[in-house]
Amino acid sequence: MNPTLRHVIVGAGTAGIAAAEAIRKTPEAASITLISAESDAPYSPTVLPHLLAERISQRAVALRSAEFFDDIRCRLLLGRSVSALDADRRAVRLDDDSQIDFDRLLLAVGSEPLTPALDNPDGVRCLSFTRMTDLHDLRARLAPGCRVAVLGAGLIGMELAEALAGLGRGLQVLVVEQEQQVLPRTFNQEIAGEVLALFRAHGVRFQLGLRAVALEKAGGAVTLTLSDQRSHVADLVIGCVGVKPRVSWLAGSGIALGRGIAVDARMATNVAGVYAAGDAAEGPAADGSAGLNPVLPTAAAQGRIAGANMAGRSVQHDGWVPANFFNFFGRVAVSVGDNSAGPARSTVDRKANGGRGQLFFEGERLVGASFLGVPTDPGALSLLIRRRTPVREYAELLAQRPLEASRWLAARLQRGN
Amino acid sequence: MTAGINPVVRDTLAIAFGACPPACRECVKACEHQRSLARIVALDLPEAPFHGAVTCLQCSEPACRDACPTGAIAQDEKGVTRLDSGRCVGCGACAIACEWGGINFDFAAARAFKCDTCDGRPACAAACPTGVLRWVESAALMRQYREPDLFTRGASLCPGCVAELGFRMAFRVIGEDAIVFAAPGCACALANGFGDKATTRLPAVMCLMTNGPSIMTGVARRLRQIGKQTRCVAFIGDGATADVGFQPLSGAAERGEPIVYICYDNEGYMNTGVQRSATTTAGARTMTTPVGPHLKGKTQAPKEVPLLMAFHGAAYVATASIAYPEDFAAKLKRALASNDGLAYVHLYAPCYVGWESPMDSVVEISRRAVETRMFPLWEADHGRFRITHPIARPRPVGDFTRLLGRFRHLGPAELDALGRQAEDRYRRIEALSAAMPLAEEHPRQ
Amino acid sequence: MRFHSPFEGPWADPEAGLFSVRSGDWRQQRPVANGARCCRCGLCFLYCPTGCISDRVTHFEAELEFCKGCGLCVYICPAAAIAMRAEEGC
Amino acid sequence: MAAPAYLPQGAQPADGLAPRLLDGNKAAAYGVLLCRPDLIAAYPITPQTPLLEQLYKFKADGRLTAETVEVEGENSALSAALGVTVAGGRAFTATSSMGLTFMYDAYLFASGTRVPVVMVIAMREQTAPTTVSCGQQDLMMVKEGGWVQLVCESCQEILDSILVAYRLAEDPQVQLPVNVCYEGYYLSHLSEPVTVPAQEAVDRFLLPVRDKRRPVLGTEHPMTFGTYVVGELYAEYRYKHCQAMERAGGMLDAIDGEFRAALGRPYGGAVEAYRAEDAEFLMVTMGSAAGTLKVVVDELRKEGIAAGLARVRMFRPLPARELLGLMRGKRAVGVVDRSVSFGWNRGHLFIDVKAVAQDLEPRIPVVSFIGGLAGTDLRRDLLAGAARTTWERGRGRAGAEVIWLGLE
Repeated sequence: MNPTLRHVIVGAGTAGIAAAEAIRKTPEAASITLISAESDAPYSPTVLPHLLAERISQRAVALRSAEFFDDIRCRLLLGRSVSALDADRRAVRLDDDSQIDFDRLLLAVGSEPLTPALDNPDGVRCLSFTRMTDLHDLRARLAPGCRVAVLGAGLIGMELAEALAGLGRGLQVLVVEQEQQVLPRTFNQEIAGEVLALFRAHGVRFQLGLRAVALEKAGGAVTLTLSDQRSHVADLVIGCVGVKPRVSWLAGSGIALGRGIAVDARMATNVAGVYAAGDAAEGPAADGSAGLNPVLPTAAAQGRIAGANMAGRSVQHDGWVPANFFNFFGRVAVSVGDNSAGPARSTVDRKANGGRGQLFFEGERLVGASFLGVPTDPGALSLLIRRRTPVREYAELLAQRPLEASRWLAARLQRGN
Repeated sequence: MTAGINPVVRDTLAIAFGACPPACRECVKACEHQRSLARIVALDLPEAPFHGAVTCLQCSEPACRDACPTGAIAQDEKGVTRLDSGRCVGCGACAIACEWGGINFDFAAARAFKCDTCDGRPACAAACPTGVLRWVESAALMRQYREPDLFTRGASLCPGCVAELGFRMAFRVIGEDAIVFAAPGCACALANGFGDKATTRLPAVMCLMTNGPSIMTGVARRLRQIGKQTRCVAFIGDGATADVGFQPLSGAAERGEPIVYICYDNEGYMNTGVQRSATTTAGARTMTTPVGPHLKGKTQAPKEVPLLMAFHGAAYVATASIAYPEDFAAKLKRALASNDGLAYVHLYAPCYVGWESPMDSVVEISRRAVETRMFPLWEADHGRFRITHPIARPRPVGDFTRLLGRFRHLGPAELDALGRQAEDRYRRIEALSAAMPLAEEHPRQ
Repeated sequence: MRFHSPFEGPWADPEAGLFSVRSGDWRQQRPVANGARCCRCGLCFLYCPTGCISDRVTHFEAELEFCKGCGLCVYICPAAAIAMRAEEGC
Repeated sequence: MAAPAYLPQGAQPADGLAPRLLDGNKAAAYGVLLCRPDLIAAYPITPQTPLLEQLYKFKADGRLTAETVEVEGENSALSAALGVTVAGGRAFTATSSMGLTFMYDAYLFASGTRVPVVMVIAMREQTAPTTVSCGQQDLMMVKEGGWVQLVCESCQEILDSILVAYRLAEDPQVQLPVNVCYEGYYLSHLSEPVTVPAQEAVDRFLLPVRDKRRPVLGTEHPMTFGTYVVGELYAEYRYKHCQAMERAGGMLDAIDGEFRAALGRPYGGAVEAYRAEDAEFLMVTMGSAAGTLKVVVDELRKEGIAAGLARVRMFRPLPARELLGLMRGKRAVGVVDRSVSFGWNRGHLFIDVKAVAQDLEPRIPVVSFIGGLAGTDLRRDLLAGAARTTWERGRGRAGAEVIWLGLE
């Protein structure tokens, strides 16, 4: 291998850092440059609700210590956004028009929030909640007794709502969700209903099955009109309607784009030597399809795979499985795989140990599982789902004792028997 | 230069998968006692049925660490992955990322937590009553076995051969200041050379079945004469040791020749296609003790060569097993250190081909043989005895014979007899250790 | 006379290179290491009968030129980080 | 000054040392002592035992610095000897009869691996039936074993042959094990005046073993000894072995010359000719009976019968060229053997001689005389009868090809 091989990573989130480390683990010498558009030490947006809820201080959320980057001999460029990629000349251009040449490039550029589609004639500030600056912004505006409207009861919206509800200080929280349930792509109605009840018990109000259609100024506050034409008054509106890969700057670069950056199982894009990982990567899922799965474990795995391949190893990602873990008001909710009830599916739904478990099967194979308030192992369940393991005969055991049973079956699978 | 000396090799918790007794949970209790929340989970599932234990085994590239959004999980300099609960926000990303059951979740505190090996002294392993959980000090092991492998890697022994394994293990411990002696048999392929090419970088002699210890006598005397410390070490099978080659071994032991003789005992003439030898276990089926209406395997008990050697003036005698590599290494070092006479190490070397068991079973067979008292691990220094791995509660002999097709024809009565033989063998050593005790521990080399 | 050996008798000098059979050709199944899972205990290295496991820094891996596919590394690995996969045509 | 009668023709005691009365075993022991071996390993067996005892006496007296190994059997004796030799030392062992057959695998191993050890065979009948008496049958059981084999006629020759044996064995052109053979009792226990050479003279003749070039087992340059060999390479080693045998045969004359220069005693090379040149017929034998046959030759010459004697000193490799030269122009050859070849039902040396005689033109009668088995005496009258019979065969008288002396 060329000892001066230059590795450039755009994006210092979970995927980018995992890649940098994987590159350094190969014995050959190589240079690594990690570029972050943000000026904060690399962090994960996942921590934002936890910072808001003051479960942790900002000092304690750096993904890696400053020494870490020295240790792995990684040049870290903070607060420098990349504006263009010249795939032919193998260089990226930065916002100051300077250029960085690369031999291998990783696009771990992450995602950006979708803007809620609504009438906003007054140009009301609709906050988002995906960056550290958003948190600072929110904190600055979050006066006691503040009425907060959260648009979207997805992953970010619910975690944000939970954090706000936990803060006290007379905050009033309203969550608007166009689907009939909270966490619609994560849980089915039954468990979502239990989650909803939990939130309501903690004073969070919900408007389900409704869209925000308009924002207007109303004195120092805001009037939020929903699709049922009823209005709600709020001091702050936070848009949590979803995220999309931050890939618009790549248009015309020659990199094949779908909803995100299209990659194969090696995390390679269509351009030789250019890889993508994390929220922006549209990579293989375990079921053979390709898609986005903007969650931490997937970003970490994809980053590691990309880094290893960039550094000359040959490894493949075995495909992501949707998996989410929530801790709402001290009650754990876990969702793995596809939790929708389809015609060819059988479901096992059990209440046990004060909680609830649901398992979804296609024939003998586990395809999805959700648990609320029951100790379980989402990693083990992910493995069983990813490998399409025939475990129907243990459905009852999995429902009753999910932690032990999933770990046993996963371990058995890992040992090839 | 060599993989084995890499400093980041580290100790590990070895859990025999699914080998726990039902409803045991001693590991969980010990962990709770030590750490308040058990980091190890007993997979006690009588419905399955399955009884095992699982905890973090400290991946080299931990997915939990990579997924953690707060940097709360980090690997320390010893490679142990630690979770700093002060930085944990309870997001569960680690629990999703880990597919190995290494992350646990504290509902009350909304924090993840995991095993950190109790800084290398895991309470669970110490508490395990069955040996299912073991703390393997592999870093120390690798230091013991640090010498490079001086034998050809492409040697024509069966895949998974314990003779080949034992040979390499032994000489990693013994090192380069040695001359290796082989005799016709499976393992000689590592040392006999082929035509004008050598198969080892050590000086080597390919002896006859009948004269290994005698050639060694000549070489060892010569080395002593010219002031060399180089040790003469044989690695020779049971046929050439217990049968046709016993006389020269006896002679060399009686004369106190300063040689090290390792007998790898695969209990038969395996290189010629599985015929019985003097050390073949009673009842075993071989090609010359077949099973039919008039014959049911070997009718005689095995010749106890190590005991014969101990009563033979040998300076040091030991039995060893590849399932206990620390013990094997320590005994080899003692053998090398005993320069005032012959040192004899009897290495248990299950031949899965001749013993009729799966290709990857030799370590398990070796361990079971010890656990059932079929093959006691002991040593004798100048006629003083010590059991090096006492088996207080032996497993039933069936746990051993079950692994081997060569005992398949044995009925309950024959198995009982085999168990009694093993018991007698163990008690004999026990009695000798009581009557002529060897001081507890040699200084660690 | 064209002699192979410089010696009068059956001596061999390892400096000329060691004799080896391509024992990897015997293999019916190959060990595949999950490098990330490896706990770096080195037991596979210690227990490989052919001595063909080498340290790849991140993990240990068999050199397939000599690996006979016995599966002992899989048995001995406490982390279940190695799995046997059938060779094609076996 | 006339040479003492016990010395070979023309010999002078070069070192001026007074001869002393030694039996064959003791003479051998002195020979071994003078060669400064590094290790002696032997197992007691009649009639070799006094040789071993003498060596231990030397050791006890501090005259012998060699390692001594009281092995538990002959196989181990030879194996320990070849071990020390492979590791660069010089070794000695000795045996007889059943001891020789008990070390047969090591015997073949030593020659096939080209280890230059020296071993005395105090020759004895081969059991069974059980006996410990003299014969040459034990040597005959190993004649095809790939060793160089020297057969002595006198106690002086025993001592001298040990020196020659090491010189020959360790020569880089040879690298073969060498047997020094002498008959049990007839020589092993027969006392004769023997001149024991001075150590310095022996040292000049016999370089220390470290000056020889051959592979040495050890860690300085690790090598494998005794590799597994198949196919062409095996043939190569066999070929080299035969070539070394050829060279060993040709070298004995030169070594005898060196020996004479260093120690003053000449030997006649591989075959000692006694009044052979102008002989009408030739007797052939080896070992102690040669002395009696020399007397018989002298007596027949007095009668006008032109008898001659060829004594084979080097039995292996067989000095065929020398024997052929001596037989050329003779009318008949009689071979006296102290052994039998089953199946041929003739003497072993006879078979060799007869094979060599095939190259003679015209063909001449070759007669096998078997006698002296199990210690019976090859008396002058028996040997004279054998010589007369041979002479008569040369003159056309018909008769059996094999004659058992004393039985017929």
